[in-house]
Amino acid sequence: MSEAGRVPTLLEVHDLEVSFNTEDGVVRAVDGVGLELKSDEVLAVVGESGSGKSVTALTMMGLTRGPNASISGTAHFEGTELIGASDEELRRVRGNRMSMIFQDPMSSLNPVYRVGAQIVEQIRAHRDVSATEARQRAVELLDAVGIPDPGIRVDAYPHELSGGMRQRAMIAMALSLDPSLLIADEPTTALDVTIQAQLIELLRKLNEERDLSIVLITHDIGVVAEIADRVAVMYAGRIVEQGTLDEVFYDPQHPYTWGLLGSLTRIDRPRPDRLPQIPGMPPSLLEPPVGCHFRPRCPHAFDRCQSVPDLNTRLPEAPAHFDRCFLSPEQKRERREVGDGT
Amino acid sequence: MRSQLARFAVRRVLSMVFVLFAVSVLVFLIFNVLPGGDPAVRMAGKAHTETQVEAIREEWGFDEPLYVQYGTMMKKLFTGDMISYFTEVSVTEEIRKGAPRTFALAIGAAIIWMAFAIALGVYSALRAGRISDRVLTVLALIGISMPAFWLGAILSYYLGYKAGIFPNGGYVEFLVSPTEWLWHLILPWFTLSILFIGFYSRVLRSDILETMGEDYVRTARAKGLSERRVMLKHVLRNSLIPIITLWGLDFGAVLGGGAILTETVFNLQGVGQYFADAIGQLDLPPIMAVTMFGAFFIVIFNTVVDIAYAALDPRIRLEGGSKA
Amino acid sequence: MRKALGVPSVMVMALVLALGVAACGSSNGGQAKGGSITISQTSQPDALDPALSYVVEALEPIWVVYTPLLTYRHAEGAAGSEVIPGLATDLPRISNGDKTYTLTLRKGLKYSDGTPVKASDFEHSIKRVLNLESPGSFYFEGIKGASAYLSGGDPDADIPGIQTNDKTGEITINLTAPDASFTNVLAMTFAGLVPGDTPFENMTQDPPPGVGAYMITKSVPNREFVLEKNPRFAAAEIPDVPEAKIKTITTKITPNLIQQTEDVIDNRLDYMQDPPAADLKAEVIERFGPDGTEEQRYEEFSTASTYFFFLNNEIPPFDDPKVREAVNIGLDKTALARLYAGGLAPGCSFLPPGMPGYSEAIDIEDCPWGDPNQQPDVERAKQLIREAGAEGAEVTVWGDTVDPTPKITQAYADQLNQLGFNAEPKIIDGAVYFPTVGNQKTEAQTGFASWYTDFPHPLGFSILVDGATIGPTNNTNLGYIDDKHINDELAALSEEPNLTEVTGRWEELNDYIVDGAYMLPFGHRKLATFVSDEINFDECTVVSPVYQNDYSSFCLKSAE
Amino acid sequence: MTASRDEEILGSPGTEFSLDAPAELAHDPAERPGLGPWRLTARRLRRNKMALAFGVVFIALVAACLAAPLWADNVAHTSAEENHLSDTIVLDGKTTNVVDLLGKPIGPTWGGEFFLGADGNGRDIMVRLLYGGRNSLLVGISAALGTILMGLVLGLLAGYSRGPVDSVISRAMDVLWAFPVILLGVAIGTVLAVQGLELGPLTLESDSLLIPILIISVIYIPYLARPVRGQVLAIREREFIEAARAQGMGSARIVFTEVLPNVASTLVVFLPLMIANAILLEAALSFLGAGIQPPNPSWGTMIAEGVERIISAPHLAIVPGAMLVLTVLSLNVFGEGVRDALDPRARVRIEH
Repeated sequence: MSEAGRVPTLLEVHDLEVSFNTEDGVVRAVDGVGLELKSDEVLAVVGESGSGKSVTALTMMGLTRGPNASISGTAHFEGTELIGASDEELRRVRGNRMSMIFQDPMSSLNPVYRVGAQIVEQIRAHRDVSATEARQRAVELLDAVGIPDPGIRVDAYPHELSGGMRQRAMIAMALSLDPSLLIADEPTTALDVTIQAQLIELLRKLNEERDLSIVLITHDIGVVAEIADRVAVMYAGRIVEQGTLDEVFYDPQHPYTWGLLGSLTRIDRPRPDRLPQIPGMPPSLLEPPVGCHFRPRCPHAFDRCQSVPDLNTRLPEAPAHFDRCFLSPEQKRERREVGDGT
Repeated sequence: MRSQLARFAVRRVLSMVFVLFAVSVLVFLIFNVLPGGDPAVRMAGKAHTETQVEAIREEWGFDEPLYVQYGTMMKKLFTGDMISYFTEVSVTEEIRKGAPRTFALAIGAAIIWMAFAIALGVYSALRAGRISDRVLTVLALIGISMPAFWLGAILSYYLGYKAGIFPNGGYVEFLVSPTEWLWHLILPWFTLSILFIGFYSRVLRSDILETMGEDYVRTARAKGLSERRVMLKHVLRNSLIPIITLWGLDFGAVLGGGAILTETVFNLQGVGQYFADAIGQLDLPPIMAVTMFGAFFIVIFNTVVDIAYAALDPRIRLEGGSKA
Repeated sequence: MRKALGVPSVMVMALVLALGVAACGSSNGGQAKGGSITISQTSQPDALDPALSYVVEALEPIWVVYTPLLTYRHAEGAAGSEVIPGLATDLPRISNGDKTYTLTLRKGLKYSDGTPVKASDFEHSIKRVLNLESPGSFYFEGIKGASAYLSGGDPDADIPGIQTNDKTGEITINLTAPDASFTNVLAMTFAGLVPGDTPFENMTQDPPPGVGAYMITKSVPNREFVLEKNPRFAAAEIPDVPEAKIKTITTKITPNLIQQTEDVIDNRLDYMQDPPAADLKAEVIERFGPDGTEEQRYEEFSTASTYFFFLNNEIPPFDDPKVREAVNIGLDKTALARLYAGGLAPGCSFLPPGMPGYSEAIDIEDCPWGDPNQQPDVERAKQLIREAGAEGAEVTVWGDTVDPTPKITQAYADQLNQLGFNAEPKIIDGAVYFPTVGNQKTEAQTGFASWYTDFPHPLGFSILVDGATIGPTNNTNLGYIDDKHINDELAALSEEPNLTEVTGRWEELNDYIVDGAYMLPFGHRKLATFVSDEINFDECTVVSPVYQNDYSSFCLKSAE
Repeated sequence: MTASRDEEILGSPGTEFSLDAPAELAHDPAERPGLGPWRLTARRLRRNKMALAFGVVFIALVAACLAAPLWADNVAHTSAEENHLSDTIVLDGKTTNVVDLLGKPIGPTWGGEFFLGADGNGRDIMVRLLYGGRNSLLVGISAALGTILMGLVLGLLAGYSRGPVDSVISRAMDVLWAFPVILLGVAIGTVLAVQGLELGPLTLESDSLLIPILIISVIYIPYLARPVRGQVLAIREREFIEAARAQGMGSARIVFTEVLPNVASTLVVFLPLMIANAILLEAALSFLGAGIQPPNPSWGTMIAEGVERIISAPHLAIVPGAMLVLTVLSLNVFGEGVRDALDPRARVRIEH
């Protein structure tokens, strides 16, 4: 695990807000998110579907498109401001210094092109190399991510590969230009449990061997436990808790995190279809609840929760552990024990 | 992978042979067996005499068992000794003569409608939701809602007869005068194309919008490809596949005689008009032959398109079919 | 049905296809004529073979290519109905109780390819008519041995009734019974001579040589055929059969009537076989008619045709003469003329204009049912119908799908309703129309019919009213008219070989048929000559009452 | 595998109003689960003002055609069959022939009588337009319903039974599909136009309206049967069918209670677009002489008559054609709206 503090900051996000204009009103998908990522670090962003974690990641990649989106805040990456950057600036960063892989490797690869061709395309979009060289590089990459017979698979169409192979190919493609940051958006969700474990192992290896920083977006707490250095928990567009893996896992501060962890599944067990059972539904982002977004579902809510709690460090012993809950640390500890039953 | 394609081609060809056979049986049933009348009388057409009807009955073997009749029909169709009882002219010969005109109409129109459909579809998709998109949408729907024969008649009346901009109807051989050839075909091409432009641009628009939401397009952007490349290589390339399939089907249909109305309205005297003229005379042999050859043509053409399509979209080879 | 369908159906098809478009052919616009003209027809002629050609599109060219032993004078009006010697030296000698016809072939005749004409070619030509089951074979079945030849099936068998002598050129024809119209039959184009080695098949794609002003040098079915001046014809020196004045006549088959019309207007075509499209007729008349604003190029002429509704004399309501009279009185004939775009001359006469026996008086001003060009006396008609107790009678009005017949049928049904009937139009396909209404079991009450003659002899019209022809199926006497006087008179007249002597009796018979209201005639079709301004309209457009526009009369202004 | 909802808002540019705006709304996060699919559809459709407007136009057209006698009796004072060949009317103080001596009918008078002019027989075009519309609509709607019925039965049968039944039906569909609709329509139409049809006890005269209805509905069967079959094949594999089978439900019951509701949306999407296609095909067949036979008026036969006289009386072709286009357009716009609201990916292949 890396030691925070001595290493330079690779990515800094502040006050990121993303909202979408729809016919029914404004959907605030991301509401004041701040993140920090050091070189070589693995940050897990955890949350339910619709919590805004994917939008956050896509926004950093400049992929939150559409005339109905409005974005504010800052996201600094390797000296470049990503928010408000021109298409061309973004394009130069994307796939080059910062790559992304997605949930469904089948649909994320273009079905009509050979895998190798898709890797070559990315390399040649950023480097002036010959097609042969690029292809050679593609074979190496496929080999590096553990695809057997890379010389043959390079000419395979995506549908000719298994799900795990495809995700490996996606990773190979993402690594093709030696980026410093990989954003992995639910990279294992669509895969079998055994394949999941292999892929997580691969990501960890890459993180260690290649000095690759990773933002891992997932709703799978088990995966987080395997690989993350730090964890950010998102709920309804906001980060509700952030800290090191140990801090968040062993001393969770937000009632929502309690719920998440309450049904922590182990990676070697079958994954439940749904996220941990927390009573109630996630709120509509069109008309989010006033104050703390979790309030309607929170068994511990009280008057103060009508206003929005800041994301603050509330534990003197853990200055990098932030949360958004008005309960005092003592109250939290007390109620967590009861609610948790552990 | 090559052998996969080859296997697919063989499978496709075998099914084509079956469909061809079935098509011929259907045509046979329509013309020889459909209950309600005497096939010999139908075949004789207008102004027939008893002796003619008898001769036709004899010639086509309408008293024989059905399989013999079927054999006779197929033999007459493919040896070219089928004649129209109205003009006493060989039907296959007439079709052969009309074919270049029909092809000129169909090929030109197919290029036009594809070019316009792609241009308008892409434009519309990129402007989705804006005024220009809405206007195009309405125009496309009007295009889809217009009967070709009516549109053709109105166009040639206003642009041909009244304004005198275009010749209103007729065909000039390309070798006689390429410019006149072009000039005479412009209105027919557009008349035939309007429906397809409307339909294809709508299909393409929604395909593009759908494709733009596809994960692999997001991947392509995430790879740092230029927007232009994303649109061309990923969005358009993939969105074009469905309309190319459609195009194959429709182009085949138009080549195979589906442009009857346009040909008739503009008096191009191709296969379609031959067919239409035969309707006026109730001259069944040409109708039978054009129907049969048209369907054959389409089936064969579609097979070719399917195989070409499988080469284009590797997923198809496994699924084994591509009809839209 | 024979010729009944010929002219109108073809014209009508043209209308069906005339889709409001026009003017191709600017490609041939600029080219110099040099004694050549380009003309158009709407559809491929039934055949370009004298043994088979029957519709007027075919007969106009065939008449000037294949001259029979006898032919018609190339003249307008009554003169044009006169039978004159063609390849024969004289009119036939008729002997043996009007059953033997003797003719002699002119000496030294040659076909357009140079083959000498032999007397035996006549027998071969007639054999082809019979053997090919030509629509004309009916006319020659009266020749002795013709029926046996027909049923024998051997094309090379002899017809005993035709004897020829190639040396003397003498041709003798024996009939089984007298046939008053046989001279006319010999003048039909079916009897046009072709060489003795012409095959027994339809020669449309490679028409045989003939003796005539023109020869067919190219024939591409459904596209075009070309007539060229026959260089050997001048040598034949046949009196009153003129030579060609134009070197080449190219006939294009152009389905679109409007396009043809515009092309003639703009001089891209020199002549159109059909009358101008209804849609452009007003313009054509206004500009090129007799009182037109420009030099005359257009003229209408009546044909020897009668358009009528048959009235079934055997079943109600038209079995009652009073009801038949009522509809004759009440029918608005001018209304129907409008449906033909003015191409119909309203009339009451059974026999058509130009036919011996026709009188304009009974057709128009002395028409017993009122002047056909005036509004009918509907009230009187209604009253008669009421008196006959036929008010509200259900009437099915039959018509075929050949344009404009559906419109005529609907207009007629509507008029019957105005007169107090309860009429419904029933429109069935042209392919089955005549077999259906001609079947006694159908009990068709009334319906559309038209009749053209094949030659200017009133006998051609007799089968429409002859009670002797009535049978269970395929009736031509669609009204089942079975009147003793008519039957007797027709029987007598059919044995009179010299028409000029009995013209008066035909006229009386016509009056009798009209007065009896056996059928409901409403007019006679008008056709038209319309040419480009290259053609000398005043002097060179002869309209034959038999074959209509005479191609051998066409000449160019520039050639003078 | 469904992507999370927030992802799907992305990359779909434009949720402003457009004809197919509902395609995007399909994933509107505001749409709470719990609304039934039909209510959801109705809700989306209600927002598509353009589609609704054209739906109303179509209903108005149908109503106008149904009300034809009202116009005929009270305004035009004539019937669809009544000829006025020799009549005159007074226009701007001048007496004018309804049909002139050369057969040219008058154009629109914009008055009660001959509001849209007369046809070659001197009949009131407005009146014939309304009565003809009845036939066109009757044929179009009946044929569409016929197609849906037959296509549904065949599609269900093929998809549900699979095996040899499926093979036979699917091949038959391939064969029908191979013909351009117009060729097949004309081929059957002309054969039947001669002598009608006798099928067992059923005898159809050649001028019966049932003939075009039958022809059109048969020709379009594959256009419905194919997608239905595909859907049924997919539905068959779903859990709830397994569950139903496990409960001991019979095949017929499963088809009716489980499968049918799931293909219903396809049928609903298909119906308006199919009616539009059927009306167009009827017009084309009638134009060629193989559809509705005279004396029955229909827009197709009226256009066919009008095209012959387009130079001297263009209104004869323009009026029924415009009416046809308006009707078909209203169906198409409304149909697209329904499709977008219900199933944005459904696609009806168009050919006419």
